[in-house]
Amino acid sequence: MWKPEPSLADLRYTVEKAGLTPETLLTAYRQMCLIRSFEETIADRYYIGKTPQFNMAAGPIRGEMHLAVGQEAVAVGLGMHLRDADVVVSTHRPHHHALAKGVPADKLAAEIFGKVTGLCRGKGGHMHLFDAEHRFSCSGIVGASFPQAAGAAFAFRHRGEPYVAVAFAGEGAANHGTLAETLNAAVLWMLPLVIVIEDNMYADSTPKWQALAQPHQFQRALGFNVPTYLVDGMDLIDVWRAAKEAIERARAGYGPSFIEAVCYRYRGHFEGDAEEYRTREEVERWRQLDPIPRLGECLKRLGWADDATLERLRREAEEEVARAIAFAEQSPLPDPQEALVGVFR
Amino acid sequence: MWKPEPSLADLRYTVEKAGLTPETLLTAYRQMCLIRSFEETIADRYYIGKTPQFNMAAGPIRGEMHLAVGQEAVAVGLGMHLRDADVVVSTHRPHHHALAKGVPADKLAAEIFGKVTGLCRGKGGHMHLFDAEHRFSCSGIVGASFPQAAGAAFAFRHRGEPYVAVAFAGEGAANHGTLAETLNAAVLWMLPLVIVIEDNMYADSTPKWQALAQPHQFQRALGFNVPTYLVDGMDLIDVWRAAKEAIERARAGYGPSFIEAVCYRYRGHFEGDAEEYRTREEVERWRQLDPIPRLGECLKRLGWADDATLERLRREAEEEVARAIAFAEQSPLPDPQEALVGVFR
Amino acid sequence: MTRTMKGIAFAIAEAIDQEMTERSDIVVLGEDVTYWGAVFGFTMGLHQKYGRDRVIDTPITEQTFFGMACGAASVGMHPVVSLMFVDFLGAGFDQMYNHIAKNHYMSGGQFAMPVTILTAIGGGYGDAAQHSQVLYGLFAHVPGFKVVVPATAYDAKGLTISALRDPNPVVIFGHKLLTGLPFLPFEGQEEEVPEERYTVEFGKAAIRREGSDLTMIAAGLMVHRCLRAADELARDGISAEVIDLRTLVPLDSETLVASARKTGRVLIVDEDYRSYGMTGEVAFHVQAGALDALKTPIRRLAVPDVPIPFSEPLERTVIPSVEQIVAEARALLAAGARA
Amino acid sequence: MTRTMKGIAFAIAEAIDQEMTERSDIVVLGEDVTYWGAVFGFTMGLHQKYGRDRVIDTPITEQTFFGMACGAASVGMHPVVSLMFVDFLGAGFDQMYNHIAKNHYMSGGQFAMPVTILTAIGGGYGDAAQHSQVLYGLFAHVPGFKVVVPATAYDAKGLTISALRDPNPVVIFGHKLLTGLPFLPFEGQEEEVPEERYTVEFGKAAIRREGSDLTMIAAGLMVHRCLRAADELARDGISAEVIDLRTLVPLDSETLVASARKTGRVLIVDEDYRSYGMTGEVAFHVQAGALDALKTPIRRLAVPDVPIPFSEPLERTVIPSVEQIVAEARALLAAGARA
Ligand SMILES: Cc1ncc(C[n+]2csc(CCOP(=O)(O)OP(=O)(O)O)c2C)c(N)n1
Ligand SMILES: Cc1ncc(C[n+]2csc(CCOP(=O)(O)OP(=O)(O)O)c2C)c(N)n1
Ligand SMILES: [Mg+2]
Ligand SMILES: [Mg+2]
Repeated sequence: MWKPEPSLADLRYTVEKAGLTPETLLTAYRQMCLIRSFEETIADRYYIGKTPQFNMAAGPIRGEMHLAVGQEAVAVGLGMHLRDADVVVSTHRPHHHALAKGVPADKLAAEIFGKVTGLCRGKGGHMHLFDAEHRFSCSGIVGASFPQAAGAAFAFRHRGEPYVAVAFAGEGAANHGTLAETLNAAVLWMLPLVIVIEDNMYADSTPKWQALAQPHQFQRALGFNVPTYLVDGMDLIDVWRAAKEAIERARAGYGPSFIEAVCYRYRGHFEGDAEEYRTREEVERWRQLDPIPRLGECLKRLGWADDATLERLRREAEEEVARAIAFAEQSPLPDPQEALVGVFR
Repeated sequence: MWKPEPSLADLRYTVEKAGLTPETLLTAYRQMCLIRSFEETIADRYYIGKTPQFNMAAGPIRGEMHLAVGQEAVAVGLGMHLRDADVVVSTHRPHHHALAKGVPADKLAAEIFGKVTGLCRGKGGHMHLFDAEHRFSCSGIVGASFPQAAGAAFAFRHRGEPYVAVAFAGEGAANHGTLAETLNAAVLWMLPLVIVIEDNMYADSTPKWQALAQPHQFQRALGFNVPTYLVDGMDLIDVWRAAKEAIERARAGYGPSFIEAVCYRYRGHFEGDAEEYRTREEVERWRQLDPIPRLGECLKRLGWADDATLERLRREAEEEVARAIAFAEQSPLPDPQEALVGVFR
Repeated sequence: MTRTMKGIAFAIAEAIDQEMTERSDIVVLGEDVTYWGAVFGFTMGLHQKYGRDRVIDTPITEQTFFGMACGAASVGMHPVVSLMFVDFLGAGFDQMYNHIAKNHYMSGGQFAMPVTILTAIGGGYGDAAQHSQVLYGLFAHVPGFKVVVPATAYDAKGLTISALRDPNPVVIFGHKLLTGLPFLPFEGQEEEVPEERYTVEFGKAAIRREGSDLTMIAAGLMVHRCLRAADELARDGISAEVIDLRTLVPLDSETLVASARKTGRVLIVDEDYRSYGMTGEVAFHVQAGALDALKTPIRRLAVPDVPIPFSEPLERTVIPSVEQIVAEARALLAAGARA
Repeated sequence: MTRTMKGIAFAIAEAIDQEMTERSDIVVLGEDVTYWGAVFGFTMGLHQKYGRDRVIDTPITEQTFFGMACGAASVGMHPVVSLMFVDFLGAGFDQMYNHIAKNHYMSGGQFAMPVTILTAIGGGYGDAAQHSQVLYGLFAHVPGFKVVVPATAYDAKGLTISALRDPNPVVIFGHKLLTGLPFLPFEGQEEEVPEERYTVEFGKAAIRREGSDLTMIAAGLMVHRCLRAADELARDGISAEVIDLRTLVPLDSETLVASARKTGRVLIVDEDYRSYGMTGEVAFHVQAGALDALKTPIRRLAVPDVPIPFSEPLERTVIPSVEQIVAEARALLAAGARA
């Protein structure tokens, strides 16, 4: 939308320069399909018991539900560079980040369904997903992710470990003072931190021009001497390249980076959102930039995949999601008495 | 220290261009003397009962005491452009700002002494000075001044009033997230707000290189498209000129500005500070830039004052302070029962 | 003239609307206060009528928009500020309790702080640990806030108008399950609410049901659960009095004490955390005024000092339910002086 | 081996030092924790010994350095974080109560949060409304913190070591007038404190003085004022028992109840705000366990729900003094069942 599409020659050059292999891009494609399918399946199950009258408390998945359909490229483009011991701290919209970090889809789904087999035994829920093994966490509080990721980065630097911490947040969250505070801290202590702003144009019902003094946030990070990347968040390759640089820089000890990924959420802020604040036309326009077909197209242009391959990857992803959801649905709820324990260790 | 001194011709040119008159500069000189004398007299009284063993709870003035000796030019350079109906929100180090805003020295002193004749009837104290008439307030909480001044500016813009709000804060406070949040709000709503950072090199015991990722804060404000001024805070003329532009811009409806005034505090962070964190030599070096003799020197070079005039102004100021302090000392303490009323109106 | 109204959200929004029409000092500030009516409806309809100059969506910066409210109030505005969920107080509490709540006192009475804070509280619909809290205990503990917890639409309107005419900081805690919005369960009742403006005085508890065997004291949603519990107890011939605190600050300790003296048995029900909060405070007042009349120790039922868990059976365990209230009431009646 | 120690500041710093020597997971974070030892001495001497990599002055960004502590704890560090004055909690409370305090529970036990928070509390030296608060009631109300209030140097050292070995968030509230630092009045006593490491268990109140006529319950500085009041009462033949809570969470309600049952009269003394705080909570427990033994309603003396005023006579009015405690105790003894 704001970036010309590369010619095939340029695409080849770019991909080669970046060190992107067919395996990498096919994996990315599959991952994005996994996230897409996961989010859409959750949406589907979420509405069970919530129609015709939408009631947030009804059905097998209760409470708010923030899905990231459309934002897959950001999560995957980042996540592919990360190791298990790297840290990701996410937000109220966390599923895509979790899956991209390697959090198992089944335990993730089970947590969203409030089952005892879930990541947090049903205590956390969709906005409070924790996976110690994959060093993933998130928070329903806007702006909380920045310093928490910085703290993990601090620990890595302190202990001399070659790990990186990534903070995800929305463009709305980027207005929160914790971003500036964290940028300062990250530069001051040269933390292996990558801050990723998913600029999906809206914070709840508030379009970004109503909350941001400028159309982009990266200028603020420049104000702290932090290297920044303004990338097309609907283009896996764009995100992947910026993320590679940022994460390698951090891992090598050269401090923080800031990635602003312009993207779009196709669904409402949360499920049930009447979306009075935008037009269907706008959503349709962004649909044309859907990161999944776009990457599929690239793969085909590069001769790295045909329709059958893409179809197979999509089906594999869908099957994995189906298994995860089935696991979640069939798992038992926790014993009510579990509620009373676990505040302290 | 980081700026060449102007030749006499250049000084003349600068002063004329800025529209500075002898009256203005002589008033500024007197005001700075007033503040200096006020702060030093408070320091003197503060130690009554606190020697030989320094005990914060003893003597006629109790609690912490943050004085601004050395920072007079910043307060005065700003304050001279302000009207009664303009708002100033200050910090834990507020006396110079209060005096420069026109808060009467006697009620100010009485409040610092905890007397019933004080601005707040003794309830506020040195870090909580309020003067509704002169629209002055302050807070002992670092970072609190930014949004409060923005709120007043918001009210002015909302009501179409030609007033300006000024937030003062230290370079340490400028690391607080409220600064970034306020800059964003101020640009978003084009608020008549002037943010003044007094960079006196230290926040408590912490030198700025230990807390700021960069040596200056103005770059951060530029990241929000806010016009910035990095000025010599030990030079009244420098501050005055920047303040004039900033305040006129705000008053005319063209939004916020950011002034970073590099200065130095000659006394400890608070009285009783052992100052382990800096050398006497450093303090002495900055003494050579003392803003009061420096302005005196300017006045003499310009032929606008001789030593006798300066001496007279200083004496006048000292007499005003002496009267204010006497008023404070002779005033009664509040009735203990007053403590129990006034939470609600 | 009255008409039927369902829930507190419309009542609060109407109160603000009716005051805003007549006054120019009121502005509404907060996240998503326009299209979304502050999510829980407390500001719905206002921006269509008053425009974006008076109803202002803010960036997600609680410390800053509360600080702005403080600054605007200091020069004569009356900001109405939405804290979308009370759970978010931690992102802006300093401006609330150290400034908005204290400036009047600290300034020796010079700086009025007419700031009305609207916030949504409570769980029971699966929003988990960071979006289901009540936390009015925190605001009630620090001096300088009036703490208002409407349980009915009638009260919501009248208490909101009182807040808007109060020169002091008032926090209105609206329970989500009382809003009457279609996307949430509704545990209140439809009520007749006057169209005109009226006020409900702070510091007057309401006896929602008279009874003689025990007193149940609650606020907000829990008033309704207590009333349902009382219905159930009545089937066994137990007569429960139900008191709605309406405001925690000021607290109407007289009404509580009188009821306790009458029934001799007191159960305090709260959706806030159990310890160091409302239940302890109310218990103090009750024993201070009615110790000799108490037949058995005061009991309490509240969130048992755990975060609100997500999963339904877990959430149900920690938020006082009608069944739990009934059980506690029965235990109270069975108890002796040495419980 | 013991030696004489004056105040809690050195005791806390020594506890940290002794644990830091043996462990590499501990780092100290906060404003002015190096040269100034966190202003009130809790970290003094540490940076000289462990250097700036382990004892780190942070920018003035409470939300961020508490968030960093949360993130560092999540990957196995044990941060010790200074909140210079408890009054500043509002600048960073979200990271404390919504994250550090909840992550263990919300994660189903996966994310330990071994974070030790050191903070200075209290007034009495003229620091006014934003630097004299106690506010432990806020931390005690929200689940997930252990709330520790040492009154003696012995306890301060032992409780701090317990905190540093606890995998949970612990907040240590050190009263400024107990620090023993030369620039502040000292209301504690010099004590013998072991040189070796030892722990003091959380949740065990200490009976600081035995008595039979009434029980005084307090924490921190107020324990010492109660002891002085008890001395004065003793001159009139009144025998007061004085209980030091030591930790508000967990609360040792057994010791309180046993004492209340013995004396039948209870006075709770607190330097935190009166309402919705410690006094109410303790009263609840006392009446729950000792109602039948109470001869007269429980009384309390606390900051009467006003900000701490600056001027000395005003400040003296609102912070419980020995004289006020004595007067309350006498009133308690004079009161009947219907106070
Ligand atoms: C401190 C805080 N304030 C407000 C909210 C309510 N809230 C939840 S999501 C959201 C919008 C976030 O927008 P953005 O950061 O752009 O993320 P997106 O939802 O677009 O992914 C808001 C205001 C919150 N959770 N926390
Ligand atoms: C939120 C908060 N955190 C910490 C403090 C303690 N404190 C008071 S003054 C100060 C240093 C301020 O430095 P700076 O902003 O540079 O102002 P200066 O003292 O140099 O004028 C600190 C940390 C506080 N008052 N408020
Ligand atoms: Mg967004
Ligand atoms: Mg400074």
